[in-house]
Amino acid sequence: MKFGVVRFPGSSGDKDAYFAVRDVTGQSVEYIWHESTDLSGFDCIILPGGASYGDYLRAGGVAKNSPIIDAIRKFADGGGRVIGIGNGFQILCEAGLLPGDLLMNNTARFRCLPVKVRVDNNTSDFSGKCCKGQVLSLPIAHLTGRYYCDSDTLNVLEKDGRVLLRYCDESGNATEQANPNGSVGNIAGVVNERGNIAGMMPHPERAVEDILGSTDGVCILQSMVEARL
Amino acid sequence: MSITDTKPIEPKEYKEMGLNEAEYNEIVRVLGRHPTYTEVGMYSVMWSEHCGYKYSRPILRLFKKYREAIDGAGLENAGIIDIGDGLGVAMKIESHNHPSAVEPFQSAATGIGGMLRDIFTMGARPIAALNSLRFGPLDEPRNRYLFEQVIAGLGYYGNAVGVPTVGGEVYFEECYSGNCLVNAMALGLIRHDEVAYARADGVGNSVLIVGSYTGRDGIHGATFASVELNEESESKKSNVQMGDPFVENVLIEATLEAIASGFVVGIQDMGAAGITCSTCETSAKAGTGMRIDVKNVPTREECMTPYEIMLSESQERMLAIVQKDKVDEVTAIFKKWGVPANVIGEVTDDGLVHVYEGDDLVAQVPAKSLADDAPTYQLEAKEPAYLAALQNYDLSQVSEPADYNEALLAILASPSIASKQWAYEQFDQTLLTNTVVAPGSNAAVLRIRGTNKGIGVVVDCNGRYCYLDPFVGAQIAVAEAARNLACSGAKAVGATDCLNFGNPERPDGFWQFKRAVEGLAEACEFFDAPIVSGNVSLYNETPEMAVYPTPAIGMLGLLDDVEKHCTSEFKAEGDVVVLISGVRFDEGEKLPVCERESLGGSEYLKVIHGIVAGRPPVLDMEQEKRVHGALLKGIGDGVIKSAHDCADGGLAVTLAESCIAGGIGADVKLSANCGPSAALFAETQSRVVVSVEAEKLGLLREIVDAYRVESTILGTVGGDAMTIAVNDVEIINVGVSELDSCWRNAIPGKMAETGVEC
Amino acid sequence: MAKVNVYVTLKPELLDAQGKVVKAALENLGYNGVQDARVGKFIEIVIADSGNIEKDVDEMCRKLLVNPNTEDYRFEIEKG
Amino acid sequence: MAKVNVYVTLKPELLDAQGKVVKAALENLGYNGVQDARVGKFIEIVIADSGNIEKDVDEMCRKLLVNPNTEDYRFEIEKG
Ligand SMILES: Nc1ncnc2c1ncn2[C@@H]1O[C@H](COP(=O)(O)OP(=O)(O)O)[C@@H](O)[C@H]1O
Ligand SMILES: [Mg+2]
Repeated sequence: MKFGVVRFPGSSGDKDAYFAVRDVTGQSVEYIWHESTDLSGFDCIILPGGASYGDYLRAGGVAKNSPIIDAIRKFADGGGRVIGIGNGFQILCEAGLLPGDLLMNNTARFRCLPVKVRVDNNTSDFSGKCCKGQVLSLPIAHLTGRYYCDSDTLNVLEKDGRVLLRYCDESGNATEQANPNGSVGNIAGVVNERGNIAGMMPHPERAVEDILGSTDGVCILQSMVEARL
Repeated sequence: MSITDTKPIEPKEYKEMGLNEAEYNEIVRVLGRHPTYTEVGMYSVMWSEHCGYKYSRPILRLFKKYREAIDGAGLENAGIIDIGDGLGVAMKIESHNHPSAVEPFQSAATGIGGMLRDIFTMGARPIAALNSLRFGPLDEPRNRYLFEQVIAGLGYYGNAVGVPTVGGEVYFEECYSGNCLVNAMALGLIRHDEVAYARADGVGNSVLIVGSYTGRDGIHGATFASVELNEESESKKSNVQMGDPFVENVLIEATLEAIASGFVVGIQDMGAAGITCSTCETSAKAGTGMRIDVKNVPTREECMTPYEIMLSESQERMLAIVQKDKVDEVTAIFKKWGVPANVIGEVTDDGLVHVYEGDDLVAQVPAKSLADDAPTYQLEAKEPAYLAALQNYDLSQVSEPADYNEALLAILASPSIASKQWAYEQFDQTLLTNTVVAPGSNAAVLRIRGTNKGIGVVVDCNGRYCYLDPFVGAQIAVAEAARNLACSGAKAVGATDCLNFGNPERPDGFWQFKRAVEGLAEACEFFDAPIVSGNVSLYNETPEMAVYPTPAIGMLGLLDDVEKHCTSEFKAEGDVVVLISGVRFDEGEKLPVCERESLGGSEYLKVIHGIVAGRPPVLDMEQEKRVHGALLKGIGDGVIKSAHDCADGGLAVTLAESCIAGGIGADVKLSANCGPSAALFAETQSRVVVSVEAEKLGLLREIVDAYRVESTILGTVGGDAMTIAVNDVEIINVGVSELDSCWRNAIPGKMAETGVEC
Repeated sequence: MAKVNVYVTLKPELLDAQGKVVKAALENLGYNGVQDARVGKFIEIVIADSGNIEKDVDEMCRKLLVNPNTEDYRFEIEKG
Repeated sequence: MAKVNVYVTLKPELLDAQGKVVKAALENLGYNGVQDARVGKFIEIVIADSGNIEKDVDEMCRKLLVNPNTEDYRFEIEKG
């Protein structure tokens, strides 16, 4: 299986995603420059974290017009698997590839800390290796992480079980206290209708080795590897 | 006007630029004529204290590596410390104090940016940032504003540029009210065979300016940094430089790729004194010269004069010297990353920097005279008048507190001691997936990808100790940094220093500076952590007061096996709490815990009694070093489960922090032949609180015996309260959750109190 | 040449985190009558007048300057 | 009640990092005539009319809403 990690100017989580795929899943992985339009040969595309274009204007708002985005749209239409993490999630929402949007944290400050998230959907291509209700410890690091969508969209997401991850406490309760940024419904990650595009604010690629304090991100990467293409 | 029939510059003009008459005459002597306006500008910045180190250079020679570099190949942008496997760590710390007092957000941001450029200019990939900060008390709205804006600026730049901030320190004291200190530190990883140098070698090679366009920002920033802050500082606001972390991010990638191409002969970042500094220094170092045309410098604003272009401190720019037939290849790399790169001139063989504006020669100066020959001054040093009285203050009059629990809680809530999570939560600490120990323990620990190794990194300085005795205080800063590393399992291997002091032209100010550097130089050699780089920031004072002498020490430690690192929190119920201390171990003589202790300079005296006096704690470096040895051995052998050093706040605060971090209590008994306040709160050096499994006490005993240090069993980990009995009387009994909330909420509480106001 | 001013505001039904901070800070400064504070963007563009500038600017807003899901916008054009 | 609109712009001589990216992004979308783009703030405040509102708002700007080192401002008040 071949992964591609997209590099936008200003991406900095690209290396984290690259190393996590290479060293933890053992799959092959290549960087893809954002001006590229050819995704042939790839099975899975990662839009990494960081601050594409400095997060100027709006986080992800400039990168969504990169040439690669149309290629990704076609790639996903053809069933290819796409995940956006942090800034990558923001870009996918801006590009309309995922429902909803990310707004400035309700604290109005950047927040970096380990949080707990609950796996609410373990049938997706991104969570098949996790257990439903499993609580993962993953780091967040963002200023613009407050997930928002209108109530119709929210109802659909909930009804269709498309909420992938939800901020929660140690025992898996999605409390207000456990919500680090004011996301609607404590939503930390979602998938698209077809189930082949996902986005999340927490960083599974930063939690893949014991030495980094958590290996809870491995199940997400491994799910992507093992899901049927 | 041609360059040969120049007219004298008015004294008023060169004095405004910061040059004195003797210096002006020296310029005339070197040039053999009067300088042009552009030339005086160039000399004035390069000969300022900030760039030319005219007062501090003689003192800095006390640092061995500095002396060797100055007398040999010259100084590089950052020092490189060998960590084996063909790898080195480039490390540097730098101040951005004066600009931060005026425009905190942008100045803190550009402080990080400048620091990172020093690192990647050498070909090193930046892997981490730290900061060392000082503000006035948070009860003042202006100080809250400065603190909030500095943290926001550091976060804004560091997060977007893509370098994790893994550690730092913040203190709040009255003396920093008018003059906050903002020191940024950065580390980069490099292969020794890929180091790039700031040299303009090869006559005929092309000189490129790379990165942002040049604007009028920061003209004379270096001069501004070399005077005291006063009302006029407000009017110098045109000096504000705006950071662009996005451009810096792509500049890092593009520069590293360009250096890797092998076509870049030399490269230098542009910080203070911009194009002037980078052209002169690279030429001087290579013994060459340079011809440049300011018309080829892309500018952001129209009609910029040569003077403005040469002195601009616009951020995110580099000077690159490129093989003359490889310019297209190199510019293509920069273009791919969207970074402008323009040829502005070429390397010459005559030792002169020639600056043209089109066909007009506007400056022609010997590179070396600007870069290396700044006049240096031996200033008078005199012990400050305040010192004797403070040192001899009779601490025996100080009463015991009415309630020890309340005293402890008050100290934990003192912003200098309290949790700094409010600050470091605003920094991305885990990006690049090397962070093994994030802020909140002792030193930060990073793994070195592709090896089993790890590095520890920390920045430390207790300015109050330095105020009470700059020599001892500086040595304690070094000892504490090395001790924090040892608590993390890392052996100190190198250091960088940021010397924040007041006006050196006052004999007492210069005395503080000189004594502190003497202390540092000796201690860094002693702890095998040579100073490999550093920065000097003088004139940190207002008409009302000078800052405490604050020599911030950034230190690097090495772990051969990063798995064997250690953190500060108590781990498990039933573990035994042991104090390891550097008291000389004599057979049969059991010294009580606090016999030699003094409360001088302690947080307790300040917070509970409002007193800043006494002598700083005694430091015996031999003993200190043995403690580090014992810790490293105990951690490496897996005997020690947690380690936390006793520093600010004393033993009680150290114990409380280990309880809070572990979310578990401890039951402790001390014996003391002094007042309980000294047993709890004295900041006696060379002490570390560790925890071990009961079965491993014997092993720990063997280690402390081998290293000839003292160990005292204090109690056990467990329960949900911390209790401390002194001489069998329980005087501390506080729930861990109360300790936690006091300590954790202190700074957020202050910051929310009444908002901020500028 | 035309000068374009674009005003971008968060949709009124959305929590404005920055606005909340501004409101609290104003109250802390003693301005008690503050009902609401919202922080938006003010974008100034100088552009050659294409002859079709209204349409162009509207398109720029929808394609780049504004996220239409979460933001409202309006603009003024001063033709010069 | 008064509605106050405050327009905050970066001083013209200072580097506008955001504006530069916006300009390049517009050019990438094919708008070639863009001479300049600058991103500022647009702050809307609803406040009880103190009777002295011009002075109050100016003070708010200087104390909180605007960074006088780097920004210029102007405001309009719609009394309601
Ligand atoms: N400005 C800062 N930036 C990042 N980390 C910080 C900052 N200030 C403090 N820290 C972190 O908080 C922790 C505690 O700080 P401090 O109380 O100064 O430690 P110490 O126990 O060494 O005295 C350390 O891990 C330190 O790196
Ligand atoms: Mg400290």
